[in-house]
Amino acid sequence: MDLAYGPEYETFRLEVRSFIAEHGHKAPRGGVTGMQAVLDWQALLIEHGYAARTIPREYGGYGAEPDLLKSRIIAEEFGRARVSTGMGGQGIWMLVPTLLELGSEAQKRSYIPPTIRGEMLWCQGYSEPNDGSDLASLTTRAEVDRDHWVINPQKIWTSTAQSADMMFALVRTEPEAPKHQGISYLLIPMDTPGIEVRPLVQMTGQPGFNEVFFTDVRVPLDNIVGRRGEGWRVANATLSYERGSLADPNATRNRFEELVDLMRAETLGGRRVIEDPAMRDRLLRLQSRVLAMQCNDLRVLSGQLNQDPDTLLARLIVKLQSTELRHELEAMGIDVMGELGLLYDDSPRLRAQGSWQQNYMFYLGMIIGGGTSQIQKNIIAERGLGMPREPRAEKQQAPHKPAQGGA
Amino acid sequence: MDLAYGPEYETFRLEVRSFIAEHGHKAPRGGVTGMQAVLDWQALLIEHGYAARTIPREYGGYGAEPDLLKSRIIAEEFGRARVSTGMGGQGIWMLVPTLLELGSEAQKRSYIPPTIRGEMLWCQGYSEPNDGSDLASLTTRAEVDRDHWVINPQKIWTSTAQSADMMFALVRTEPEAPKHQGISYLLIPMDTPGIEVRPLVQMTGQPGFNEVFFTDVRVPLDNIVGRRGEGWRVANATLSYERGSLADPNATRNRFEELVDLMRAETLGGRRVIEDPAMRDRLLRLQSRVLAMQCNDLRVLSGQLNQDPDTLLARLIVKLQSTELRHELEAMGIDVMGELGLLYDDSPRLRAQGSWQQNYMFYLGMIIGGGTSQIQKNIIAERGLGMPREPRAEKQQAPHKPAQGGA
Amino acid sequence: MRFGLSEEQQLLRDSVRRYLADQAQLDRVRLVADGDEQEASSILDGLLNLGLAGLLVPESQGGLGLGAFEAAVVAEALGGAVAPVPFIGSYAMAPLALNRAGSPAQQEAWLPRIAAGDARLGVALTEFSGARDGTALRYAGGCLNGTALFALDAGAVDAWLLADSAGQMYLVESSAVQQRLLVSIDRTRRLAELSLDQAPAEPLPGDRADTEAVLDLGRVLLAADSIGAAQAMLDKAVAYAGERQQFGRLIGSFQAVKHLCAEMVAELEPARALVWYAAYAQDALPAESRLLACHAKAHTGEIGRFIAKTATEVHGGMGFTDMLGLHYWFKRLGANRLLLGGPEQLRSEAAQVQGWLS
Amino acid sequence: MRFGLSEEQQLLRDSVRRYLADQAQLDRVRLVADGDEQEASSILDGLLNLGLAGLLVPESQGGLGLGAFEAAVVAEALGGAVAPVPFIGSYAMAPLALNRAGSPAQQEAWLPRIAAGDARLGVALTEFSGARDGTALRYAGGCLNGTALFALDAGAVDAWLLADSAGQMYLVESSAVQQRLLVSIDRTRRLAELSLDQAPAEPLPGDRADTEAVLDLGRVLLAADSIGAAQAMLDKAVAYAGERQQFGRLIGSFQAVKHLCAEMVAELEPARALVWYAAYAQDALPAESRLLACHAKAHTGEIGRFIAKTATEVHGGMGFTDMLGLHYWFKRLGANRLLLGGPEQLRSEAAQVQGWLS
Repeated sequence: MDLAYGPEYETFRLEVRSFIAEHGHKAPRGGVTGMQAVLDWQALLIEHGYAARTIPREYGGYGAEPDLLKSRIIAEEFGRARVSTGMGGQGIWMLVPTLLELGSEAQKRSYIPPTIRGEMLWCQGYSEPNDGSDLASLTTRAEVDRDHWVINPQKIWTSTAQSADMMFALVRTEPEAPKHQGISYLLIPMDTPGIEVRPLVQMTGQPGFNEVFFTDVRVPLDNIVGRRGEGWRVANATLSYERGSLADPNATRNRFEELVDLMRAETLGGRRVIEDPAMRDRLLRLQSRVLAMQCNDLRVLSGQLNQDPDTLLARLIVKLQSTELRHELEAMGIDVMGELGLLYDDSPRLRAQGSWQQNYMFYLGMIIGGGTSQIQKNIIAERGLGMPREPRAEKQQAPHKPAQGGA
Repeated sequence: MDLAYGPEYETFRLEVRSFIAEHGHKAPRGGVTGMQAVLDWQALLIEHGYAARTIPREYGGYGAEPDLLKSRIIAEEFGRARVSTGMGGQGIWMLVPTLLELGSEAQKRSYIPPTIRGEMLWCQGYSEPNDGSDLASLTTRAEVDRDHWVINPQKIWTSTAQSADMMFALVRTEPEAPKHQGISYLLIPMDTPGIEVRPLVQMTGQPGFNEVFFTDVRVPLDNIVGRRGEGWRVANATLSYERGSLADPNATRNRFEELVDLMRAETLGGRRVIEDPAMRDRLLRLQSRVLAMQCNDLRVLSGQLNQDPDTLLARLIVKLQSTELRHELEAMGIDVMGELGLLYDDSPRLRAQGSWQQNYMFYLGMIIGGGTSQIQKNIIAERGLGMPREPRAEKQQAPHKPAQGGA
Repeated sequence: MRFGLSEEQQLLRDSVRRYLADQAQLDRVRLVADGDEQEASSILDGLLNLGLAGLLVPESQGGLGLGAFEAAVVAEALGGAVAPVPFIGSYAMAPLALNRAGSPAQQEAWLPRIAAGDARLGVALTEFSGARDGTALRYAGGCLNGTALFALDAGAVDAWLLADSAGQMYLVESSAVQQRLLVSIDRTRRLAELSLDQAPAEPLPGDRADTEAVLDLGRVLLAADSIGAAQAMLDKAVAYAGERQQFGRLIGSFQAVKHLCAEMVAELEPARALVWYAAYAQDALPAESRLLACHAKAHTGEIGRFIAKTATEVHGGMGFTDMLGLHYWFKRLGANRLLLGGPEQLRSEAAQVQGWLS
Repeated sequence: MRFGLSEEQQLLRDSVRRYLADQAQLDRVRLVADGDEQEASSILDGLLNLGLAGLLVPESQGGLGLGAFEAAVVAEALGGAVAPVPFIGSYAMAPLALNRAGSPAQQEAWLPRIAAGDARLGVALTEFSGARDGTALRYAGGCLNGTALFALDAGAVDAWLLADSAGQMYLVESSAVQQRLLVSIDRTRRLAELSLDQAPAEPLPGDRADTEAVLDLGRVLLAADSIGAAQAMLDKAVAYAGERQQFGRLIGSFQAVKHLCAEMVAELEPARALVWYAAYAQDALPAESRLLACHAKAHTGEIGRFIAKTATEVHGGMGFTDMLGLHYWFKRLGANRLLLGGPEQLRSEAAQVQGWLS
């Protein structure tokens, strides 16, 4: 065990701290900051290498070598100070790494700089109404008409589609090919005629996801990343980035501390909730798991740094465990408040802007999204433990309701 | 809701109580009673209709009409007084009902009277090393040789095989027929030459199950119940009796009360365990479930009495829930004792004859046996909720280890 | 012996269910949840026409004179349809309070009007059942002062039934109370904060045991409502799993999905029996009624949360959006879990009832 | 930065594992469990030859001068093989106690002999860690009187390390102590009840904080032992599921079985990281060491019970018999859960450490 990052990194940590001390007050906070402040902050972060850190300079980034520990220190210090680490979203997290790996030079030059500056927003067009966990069964198609792709008919679960400038999408371009080989990865301007975005309200009451309808939407042929029919491979390069960004044990630890504060603050029948031993035992069960996930995260980091071979399982379980844990943390927050934990929106007596209630539902969405817990368990068992796959089944039909009357 | 059994039954309850008051002292208790006392008690119970109650008089029973409520009252009153309701076992619970339903007259006359008197003990020969939950894949065979069946090679998980006089067994008699149609139900005297019984020690440290090996074991042709090839149907008649006898919510309630007593008696750091609010909260969670299962049991009884159609699910979940609940009750008993809960066998300082530790393991066996919890969930989903079956799969081979050397 | 619904009780259940299926479909629930008062009172009127208002009012006062079990049968049906109507407070707890603890004059004044659907009471017992914060009600000189939170069945009521921390109940005309509606995650029922400033209040003559009985009834009915809501979520999950295809199969044919559904039903069935028994005990088994009310509500709180989450998971992304409206049941279960006391509190009370507290 | 084993630590782990795989196979474990003393001491001797006795003894006293993390590495390997040897008490807690709290004379007298494998101490801290019943140790006039339960690593010891309820530690020669062996479900390690009647006892000069540190180390190492045992059960379950056929399929291809295994690993991996970190903290992070020891042991207690049960279930009836010997791991996990404090007690101590107790 050696948890020290070494002198070079401790120097770097001090640099980060002094940046935060000097500039932290400019960081956008909560919902009140204007867009320009967000963009200015993003530019400042890129300039100092705290955002777009490893993006080459020719594409507008800071151009540093990848360094897990430095990235970690940035996350740690900004997290501790509760200062924004800049913009995120599917463009920055998913599209940019994909383009860097598999995009053409022209694509890199056109799309990466505005994306990392926050001036070009992206949405992801993967899911369709009928595919769910079985992404590769998608049927939205793009057909070639002279120098354009012509796209029909629909994507779903598209977050931020309403504000996005562009979509990166998976579409079927070779309908005759096997399921995984007929897919291509296209870049679609959202102002192209024929695109209609309809919001899907979530259980939290907020819009978040959308349906996106395509009616003969035309985009130039060279808006493809990778080759025709290779979209599945391109998307999988991106998916691995997505999974990595889902769970942050430091955010979970911060939330746990807020739960402790909540238990100190709220009362029931005149007694502080933290003084209730049954509630405290429940809190401590959660603390065991929060600590365990923090330690697991350090082990995964160490595995990446040192190429330890035995951290595959520690990595595979993160999505499952961290989303379930966070959901339970939020659930306990609600219980601590009792009936106050039912309040929502702009209710009188609302605590913490309703964040416990909202997160309780949001993290149920996280459990479901990006591979439900059931899919995660399949992955852990098959990829992690090498257990045998399910035997292939014949195609099964939904039972048809008997027709009314007639023979 | 009408929980009264009615005046006729309350009279009957008083009869049962006065029987217990008068004769209860003769009932065998614990491990110290001799065999003769057990047989005498059994005879007394049959004489008064508290055992073998609905077995016709010509087969040595009491000859009463089946009456769920009277049976219930007997169980309730004997249970409350903690007086033995007589002998049980696979002969009385499984074989006798099967013979009554499907046995020949000669079989009924030969086997039922000594069985219910406790003079003929039976074991069940169903399971085999390779079938487990997939009982119908059994391969132990009986071939006809003139006027005898010749049986080979092995059964397993045969409880009480060492003390049994007879075995009722499923064997394959038509190897060419489909899996479920090639099975017959045979009655095998355990002193037949060629039978060897080897005990399997359980995790509790006690012998309980056995392997039974057959080497050309010969039994007369008419030792078959039902027709050749119909054994699966015969056995299923019996299996439904077995499932019914697994879980007794009144025993669970009694055990819960013992857990409360244990928490009042044991101390940690000078404080009685019942005064620890975290342990008490855990106790109360269990109490919710104990009460719920008691109520569920009343609902199932009512469903049988009144032919309510909506109690199928309440019945199907009993094995799953009651074995898991009992296992958790026993687990909590261990935790209440702390390190004292580790003691076993004849250890100094042992509490309650080690029954919490032993039951903790025994009920894990109950969870596994008679259809594991995983199989139970399949049954609930498919039979109870009508969910679709898994698509049929091709036969799958265990991966062979690569051969050493050579091509 | 019958553990379950008599034929009359089945008829009652079926008539409520049928009415709700016809008149309180999801699109109307949505309208009420979004604040449509007219829809709300139209749905309620139809229910009152079925006699729900007088369910617990004695026949001598113009009601049906039925008991807690029948009220639980109704609550289960209401929960199953996330019916956006007042019931547990206005038509169960309030009549019971008047009936057990009210003076003859108070009974005369209110019970016939409640039974006829001409008057409705809101119920604010939280100061007694588990006060948060520094709220309190003080009675002096014929008037109540202070604040009461989480009043049930709020909105257009004629009067309020309140309890203080000692368990004394009071009636206060609504005009003397300042009502501030609270916004709950569950939009199908209304909660309010009440402020009383020298509000003329009539104490009910009954004692603390009566207030406990009213609270117990409320808890049992919240539990029954949860059973109905959980059953609906389970039914929807099973139905969805039988229609939705993934990887070329119905998702209901995957063992993982099947087992989630089996686990839900394995929790739900015994819980339903427990709630029925607890409701029966309110009328028939006074020695067990408090304990069973605590357990019924604590246990349905736990399994309700499990089923709400699991049924949503079976629906995948569809469960997380508003499209199928599944979240109305999810949130109703969430609210029922905490109203009138959460599981830990109830278990602690159950320990107290059994004399296990040090 | 490395979160995990250094190369030297991997070598240590591998040498212990290899030795146990060669010399402490299941059939020899069975012999020891059935009381074969010769087998027991032969297995132990081999382990001591690897240097385990001196692991925590300073180099100046002839040991290796290693820390709690290395001891945890060893404990994890021992648990993986349900090694029937004394370790946590005799070769970890006792040396730490002498080293931290012993006088120079006590250190000289014992540490070199322990490191050389010439002396062994049993450890009885239960009066301090959580006394049951009316047992107690009283020190007066240079002698100890009373009873101590659940002494660890009992049997043929040269002396006992004991603590009283105030956390004062003592050394007592074994000849002055009446030892009565307790029979535990876990037959791979020995527990005893000690009776002391005017037994000459040497107090250790250290204070209560030292005793806490010894207790914390014991708890962390029991947790590490559980991680090893749980990993072994998981590995066996996965292997069995990959060989056993049912319904014409490998049972490991059933989603239900797969998910049981996935749930086990999802609990086990973070728990292992927690235990490693807790072990590291014993040497390097004194401010966190108590809290982490409580959590490491409480959490492995919980997940250990889950994995013990679940892995047994995956084995079906085979798991329930003695045939595969799976129950030795099941019982070792069961014992580790409760020795030196069960989960509820440990969580309560964790609350105390954080100042959360009222």
